[in-house]
Amino acid sequence: MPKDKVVSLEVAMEKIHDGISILIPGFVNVGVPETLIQGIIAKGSKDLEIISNNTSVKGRGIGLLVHENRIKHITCSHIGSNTETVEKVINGELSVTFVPQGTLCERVRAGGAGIGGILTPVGIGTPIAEGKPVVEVDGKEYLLEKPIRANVALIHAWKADKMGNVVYRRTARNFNQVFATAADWVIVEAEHIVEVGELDPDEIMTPGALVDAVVQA
Amino acid sequence: MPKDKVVSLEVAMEKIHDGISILIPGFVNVGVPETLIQGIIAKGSKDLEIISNNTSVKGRGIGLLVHENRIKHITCSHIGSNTETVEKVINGELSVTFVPQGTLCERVRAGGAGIGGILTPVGIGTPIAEGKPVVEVDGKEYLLEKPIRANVALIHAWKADKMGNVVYRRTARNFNQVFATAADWVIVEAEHIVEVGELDPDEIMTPGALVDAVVQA
Amino acid sequence: MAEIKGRDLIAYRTARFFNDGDLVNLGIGMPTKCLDYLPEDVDVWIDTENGAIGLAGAPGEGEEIDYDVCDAAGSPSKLRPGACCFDSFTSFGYIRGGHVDITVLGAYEVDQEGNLANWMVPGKTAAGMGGAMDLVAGAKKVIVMTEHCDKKGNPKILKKCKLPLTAAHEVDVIVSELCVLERTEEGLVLKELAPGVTVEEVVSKTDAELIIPEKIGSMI
Amino acid sequence: MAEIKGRDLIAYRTARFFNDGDLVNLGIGMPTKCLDYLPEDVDVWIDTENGAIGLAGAPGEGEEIDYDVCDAAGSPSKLRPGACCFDSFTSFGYIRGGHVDITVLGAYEVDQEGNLANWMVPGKTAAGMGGAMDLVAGAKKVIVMTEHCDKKGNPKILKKCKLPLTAAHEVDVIVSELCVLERTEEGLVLKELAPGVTVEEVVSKTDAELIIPEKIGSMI
Repeated sequence: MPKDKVVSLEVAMEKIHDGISILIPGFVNVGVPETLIQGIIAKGSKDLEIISNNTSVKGRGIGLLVHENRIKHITCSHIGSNTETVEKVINGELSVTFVPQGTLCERVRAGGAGIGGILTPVGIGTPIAEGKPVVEVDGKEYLLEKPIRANVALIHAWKADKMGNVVYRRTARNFNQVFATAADWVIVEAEHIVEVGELDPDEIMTPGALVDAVVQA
Repeated sequence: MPKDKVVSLEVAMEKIHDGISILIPGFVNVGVPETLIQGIIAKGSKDLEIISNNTSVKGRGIGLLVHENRIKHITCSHIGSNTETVEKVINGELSVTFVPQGTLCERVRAGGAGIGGILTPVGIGTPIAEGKPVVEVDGKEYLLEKPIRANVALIHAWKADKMGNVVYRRTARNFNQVFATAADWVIVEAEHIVEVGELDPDEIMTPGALVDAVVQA
Repeated sequence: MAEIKGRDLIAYRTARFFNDGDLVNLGIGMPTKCLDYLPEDVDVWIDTENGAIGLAGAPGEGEEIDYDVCDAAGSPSKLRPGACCFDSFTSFGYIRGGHVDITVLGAYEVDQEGNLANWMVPGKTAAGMGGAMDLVAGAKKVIVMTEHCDKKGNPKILKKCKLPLTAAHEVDVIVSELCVLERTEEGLVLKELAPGVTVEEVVSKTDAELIIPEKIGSMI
Repeated sequence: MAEIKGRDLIAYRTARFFNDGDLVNLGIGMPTKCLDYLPEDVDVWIDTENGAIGLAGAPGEGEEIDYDVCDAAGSPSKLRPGACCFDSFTSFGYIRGGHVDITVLGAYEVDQEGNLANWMVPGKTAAGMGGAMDLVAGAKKVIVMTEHCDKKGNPKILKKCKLPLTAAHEVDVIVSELCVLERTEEGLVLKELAPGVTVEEVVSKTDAELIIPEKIGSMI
């Protein structure tokens, strides 16, 4: 890994191509990489496969990608916080696959951790179970849920050092930590970019070894 | 949960009964709950089912339980750092099941996180695979590894507040964080016990909600 | 106390299932109302699935807002001393692993087998299940708060849910403005009635079969 | 350079597989020797499976020892600026997830199919596999450092391992004091020879079938 991964937003966007899959963290609109999403909007990228928990709120964050019809398909757990997304889904303008929030975390973590699948009790007896293998372990039934990875992950950090060691803050951490493990290319936007060595080894939540580029948020 | 979980070593040992299963973290002898192990030695508990990564070194930590023949069976990944354990295993005095270190982590985490099993590529084609289901996902074979839980977990913390919020330090964190999730009763020994509110919400690595008792290390 | 009714009564009674020190997850909407009716000697810890234990309500007027701290609705919240934050993957590990004592949710439908439907009305809503499926499958105790009938007066407590399920066989307790129902091996038991409500009224407004014990308590 | 031989040569050559900035996990024993032979323009980050990236070697005489920081042998180590620590579960997630560029291990036996045996000799050793199985299955590139023959002169590079395997079909490169072998779809290719070593010597000391290309490089 290079010692200094700090690049401009424009350079970071070189890895965003039409049609790629992108992991975008955030819960409602907290911890969403809004600077990087603005970069995608400006670049004009489209037909994106988005994996996220939700779609922010109308007019913000992932909501911008929805508004501008840049998304071909979205995998998420909830869209209720964005009325525009709900409308587009009901009108058939946006294709969505719902995944329970905890299962979404497990699947992305499996993708980033070389796990071929996990067995979860969540969704047994519900529509989520349709078409999925059911595996019995010690007399209890579980759904086999498969890993998720993406081409790119966009991460929102509170602090990052120049080599990409990341610290998240409070509930803005949410999906950022696990999404940063499961993409071929990981771009971090950080509110504060600091020198290597300024972060305590125990406060770092995502190692720089997982990060490819750092952008000022 | 009670607001103050700080108890004496003797009171903490009330939950240690002969024959129970105990998760004991530590890598070689770093991050091992040595105070709590001394408590077990003093109490005289025996026939214990231990789940740990290794057995410390001769005469220290888990090595004391080995030396005093308190262990009925041990599940671990490595005993090479303790010559006495190796001798006892080779002589048939101690029963051991070896589990790859990463698989050990996955299994205990599954136990603590309500996951019925995980699919890992680790161990395919090796003796570890014997007797375990092989599950194919998208053309690749994985071993189905089952969850591990225990009656009690003994945890070594750097800092803990009185309600059991825990901070680990450096590589002494190792198995402590995941082992604290997978037992019916979790006892923490802490080098420093502080008041509730003194720890920053982002530095806490194990929530007090998972912890039942706190002892001065 | 006598004047507590409707949603307030549901919240009041639900809050009396909480034990001091419990870790409780409250769904968006009506469940958060429980906090207004906590008994004085009961202090619960609020888990929020987006990654914290120890939420302390919305910042009051004049208080500084920390936009990095939000509740399960995405609204700014405070943290109490002793609170901690963690990532979503870890959060759902705690939830599915049974570390949350009580989860409280609303319902579109709930039935006598403990099935719950609260995330989807085909052709009408498309909000998604969020964390509800994990919470209902994982929490030690699942309490459903619901008005006894829908706006048209149709029963919401059914023999069998018709809507897509959130989880099967997981509901432990149902609290409505009329009564408290407990799920047992034998079926739904009418445990308590609201003041002035009769067994006959509950039965007439319930589709599910109810077990009526000789002794029935009062919700207040 | 000409005087480098034996284990030093193995370490010298292995270190030349490292690219600047690589995340490298070094097994206990001989693999750690690679750090003595790093090229000047190559700076690698050392991963230790017990939970850190950025180990910086043992504290020197007079330096303060931090007993909370240890390497994969359990020995005190230093951390360099930019280092970070994490728990074992997370650590093996990084390892199995392919985030470690190179893992270097020793071998009891290694074979032409890329199988490795380095954790158990039935009836003789009972150390356990530790993290080796995960590392070999997970790292992007697996390099085995080994003396070409055992102490009795028997080949360690075999057609087929006889000892219990650590992992199947995962070894990419074998470095011995005689040669460098690379595993390809077609089989083990003799890529480089140590100074003064002939193809015939390697073949005579190897049980595995080797592919001998027209052009063979030098280890130094």
